[in-house]
Amino acid sequence: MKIKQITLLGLMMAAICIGTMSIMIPMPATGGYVNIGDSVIFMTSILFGPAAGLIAGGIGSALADLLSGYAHWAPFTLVIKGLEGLVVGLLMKKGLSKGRMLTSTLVGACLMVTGYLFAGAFMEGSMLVALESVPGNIFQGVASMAIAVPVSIAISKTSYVRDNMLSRN
Amino acid sequence: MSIIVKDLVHIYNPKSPFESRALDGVNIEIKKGEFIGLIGHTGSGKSTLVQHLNGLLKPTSGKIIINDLDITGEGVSLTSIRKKVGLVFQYPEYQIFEETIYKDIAFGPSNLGMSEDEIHERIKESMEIVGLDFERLKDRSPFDLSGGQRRRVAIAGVIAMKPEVLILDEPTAGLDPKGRDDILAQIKQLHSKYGITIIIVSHSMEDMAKLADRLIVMNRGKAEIEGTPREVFRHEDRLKGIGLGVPSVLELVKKLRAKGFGIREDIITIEEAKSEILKYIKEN
Amino acid sequence: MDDIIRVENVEFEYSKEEETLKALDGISLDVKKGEFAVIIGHNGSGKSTLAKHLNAILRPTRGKVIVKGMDTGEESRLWDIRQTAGMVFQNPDNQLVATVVEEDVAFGPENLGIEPREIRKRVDDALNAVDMYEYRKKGPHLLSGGQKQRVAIAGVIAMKPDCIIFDESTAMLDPSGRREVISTIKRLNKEDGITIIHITHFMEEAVDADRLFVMEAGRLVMQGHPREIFVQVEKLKELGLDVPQMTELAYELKKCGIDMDSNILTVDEMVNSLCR
Amino acid sequence: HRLDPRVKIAGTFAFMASLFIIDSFVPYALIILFLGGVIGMSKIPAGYVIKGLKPLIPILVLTLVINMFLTPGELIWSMGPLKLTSEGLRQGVFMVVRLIFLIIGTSILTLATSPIQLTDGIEMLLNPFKKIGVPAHELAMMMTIALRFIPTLLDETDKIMKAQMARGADFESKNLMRRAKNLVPLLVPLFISAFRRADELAMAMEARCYRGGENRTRMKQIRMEKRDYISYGIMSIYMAGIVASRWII
Repeated sequence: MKIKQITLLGLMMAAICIGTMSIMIPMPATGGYVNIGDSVIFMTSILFGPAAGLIAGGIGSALADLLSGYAHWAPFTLVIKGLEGLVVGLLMKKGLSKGRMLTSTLVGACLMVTGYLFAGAFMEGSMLVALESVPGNIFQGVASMAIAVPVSIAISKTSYVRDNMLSRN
Repeated sequence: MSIIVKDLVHIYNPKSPFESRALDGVNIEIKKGEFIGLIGHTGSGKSTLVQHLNGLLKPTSGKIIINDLDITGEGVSLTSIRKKVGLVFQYPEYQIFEETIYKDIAFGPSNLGMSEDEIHERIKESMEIVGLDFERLKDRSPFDLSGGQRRRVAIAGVIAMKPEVLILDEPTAGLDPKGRDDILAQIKQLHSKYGITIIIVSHSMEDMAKLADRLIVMNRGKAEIEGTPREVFRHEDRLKGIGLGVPSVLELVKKLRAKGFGIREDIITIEEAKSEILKYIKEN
Repeated sequence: MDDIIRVENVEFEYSKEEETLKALDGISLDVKKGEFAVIIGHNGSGKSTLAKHLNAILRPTRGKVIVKGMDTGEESRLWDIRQTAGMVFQNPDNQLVATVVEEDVAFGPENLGIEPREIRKRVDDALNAVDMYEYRKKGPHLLSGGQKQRVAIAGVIAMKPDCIIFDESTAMLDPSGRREVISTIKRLNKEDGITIIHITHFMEEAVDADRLFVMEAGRLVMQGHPREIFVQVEKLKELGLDVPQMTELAYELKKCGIDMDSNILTVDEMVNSLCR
Repeated sequence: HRLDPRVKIAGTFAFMASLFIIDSFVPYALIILFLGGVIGMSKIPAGYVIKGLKPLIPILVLTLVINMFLTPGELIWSMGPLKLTSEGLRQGVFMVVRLIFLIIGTSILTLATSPIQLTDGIEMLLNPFKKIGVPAHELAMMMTIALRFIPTLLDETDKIMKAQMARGADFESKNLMRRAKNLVPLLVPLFISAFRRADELAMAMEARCYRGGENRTRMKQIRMEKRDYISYGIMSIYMAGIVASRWII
């Protein structure tokens, strides 16, 4: 592994962690909050590929759980968000079109919603309790897609990414 | 257009263990068309102060009145403040995000709700002011430019909003001497030709001695010394106590006078020193 | 005295959008052991590219860079070269790796595979050398710019280098941070005999140098004692560079027919020259 | 709590697993004993741990209520469609207590372990998996860098947000799509700056002779000491007890 990949993934982990913990957008529609952690995972996967999505997505989000007092979620998050990043990255392998970004992030978002449903059911002992998380997570997923796609397109046009696309694996 | 700051206090994280008093009763007045140098070491409160002037921070207590409008009052629209006061942050090149230079400069004006034609004109004009060739560069990606040029794009992005007051937070930080001189010359032109009120946050006493009409020295959240550069530099000991330097010319004048050179005491620039020394030598 | 760094006819090319650009164009210089050398030149003159050649981050397209007798082109000596010629960069934030000051200082020695007890000693010594020992348990984000740069310097010192290259390390600091860093640099040079190569835009920092190099368009255009260089006020201005204030004043006075030394650098020299 | 971080992490995992293994109340006594012991040893004020539970009260209540009323079984009380069953009551209380234990157990780990210990511990725990291609050292390095840059990026987010607001950007729009689009001026510069930082940091690390985990030493060596082995011992007895309880009861 090249040093630059290590530092880049470290920075992406930090970005995902911050996106999850502190960039909160209040949603008047539901009265809840949406964080942009998933958006940053999507962007990482889109721009740097499945391995980056898996590692940064999983660990970055789990770190956010650890740091914000939801440590009991961390192991589940590690797996769910890691898979989310991996799958989006895999689906984006063929190139960066807007349509492909939309479909792959949609798959990623669905994975996240169902992942947390099952994890919740496992932890709280009841599918019904866990269902409570679903509407919020669906909203979270949709918002994350809406953020990730335009931002990824904008970033992919900058020269930095053009010159460094080689780091996609 | 005048800016009046009255008893401005700002406390970060009030009532928490991290509570800190960044501004501790600031009182200043800035007249239309002035060129102000805002000086102070890191943490003296100058960045907090300029963010208040643009409505980005709300005071804990105190008032800011810009041209008879109390911007700290209830229900003042931020857009109306931003049309009046433009703020260029430190290292502004890092805020650039658009695909082309044109689009990036257009961001501010279009947020203010201007028409396409007007935006076009403003971009052209502001690129000219900062010395960027409109036709050649407008469709280029800002990320292909050098750091110094990117900074000009960012400054143009604020100038294009046509503020009556332009605040620049250390606009020359990290630039080489030529880049620094170019930017300062452009700001000076903006002041003299377009009559814009300028407030520059700076560490460089030499630059401010040359450029500013008036200096405001901040220390521990207060405007501690105020006046023309000549008046301010008279407080050499107090400035040094705060941890700020004075231009080396001042030191020279002091030492020369001690050796019996009968030259004026209040010299602050190299040019003045030159003519005074010449005068003295010719007389003797 | 022996040369610690020798740059022989170095050219460096890189490609950008199918163009080949020359960042260094036949540059030769040498720095002697224990010297305090300063390199100036405007942005894009190739100074940072040159600096990166001195500890083998970049390798010359043509020509040779020799560090303490080791050729940077030789892959096998890479780590010895980097340990010999340490480097401090411009942005204080982007060169500290660890979340605690002392862990960061230990990063270099740990990479060298030094044994733990020795690392501990080196870290403490290095932090004392830059006057940051009290801050050893702090997180880097709680420090000022000048303090972060001093930690970065400690991180290099802990590797026991013969030479440290400062690549515009004062550019992003405020005046007090700059003073802290410059006095640290000078102390390392005087007291510990570490060779210093300092790249800067601030002419006052160049005044005390043993030797000054001026770069332009990938070439070395002037070199010598600061006194010999700054005397050439017009040439420096043409290159878009400053001269120290007193030198400028002396130059202006001389132009007006005053008889005085033109190689003045400091206020005291100016006073002496005028009072003669 | 000066235990080897490996022990702490492994202990937390064992503890979490134990919670999912048991299916009756009796072993809870064992757990309370274990948790109490750990809290006592760690010298973390108990109030601190309890405080961490506060934001989770709604989900705890929900868990209790839904399990109570929606588990089929012997009816003990009903009102309209709400049917409280004895199995439900048992199930509800059981689940809530388990959740509380889970939260307390994991929060002890985060409270008693510094981030550095955590990354070190993870690196060492993953070390045996290197052979199957798990980049243990690299992952730990990434986490260190992430922790190091979280405050830096937070600052930067704030700065960029303010700079764009000074240019009239609106981060408070009500419309979701608008709001998403309005994040472009924040996220693009933030990403680009993160890339730049990654580049510069990589160079700085290289200049300091970084070449991966091989032949690297550590200033603070972590060695298994007596108390660590004792802890492992206690943990094994505890786990054995839990597993046994499953068969016995």
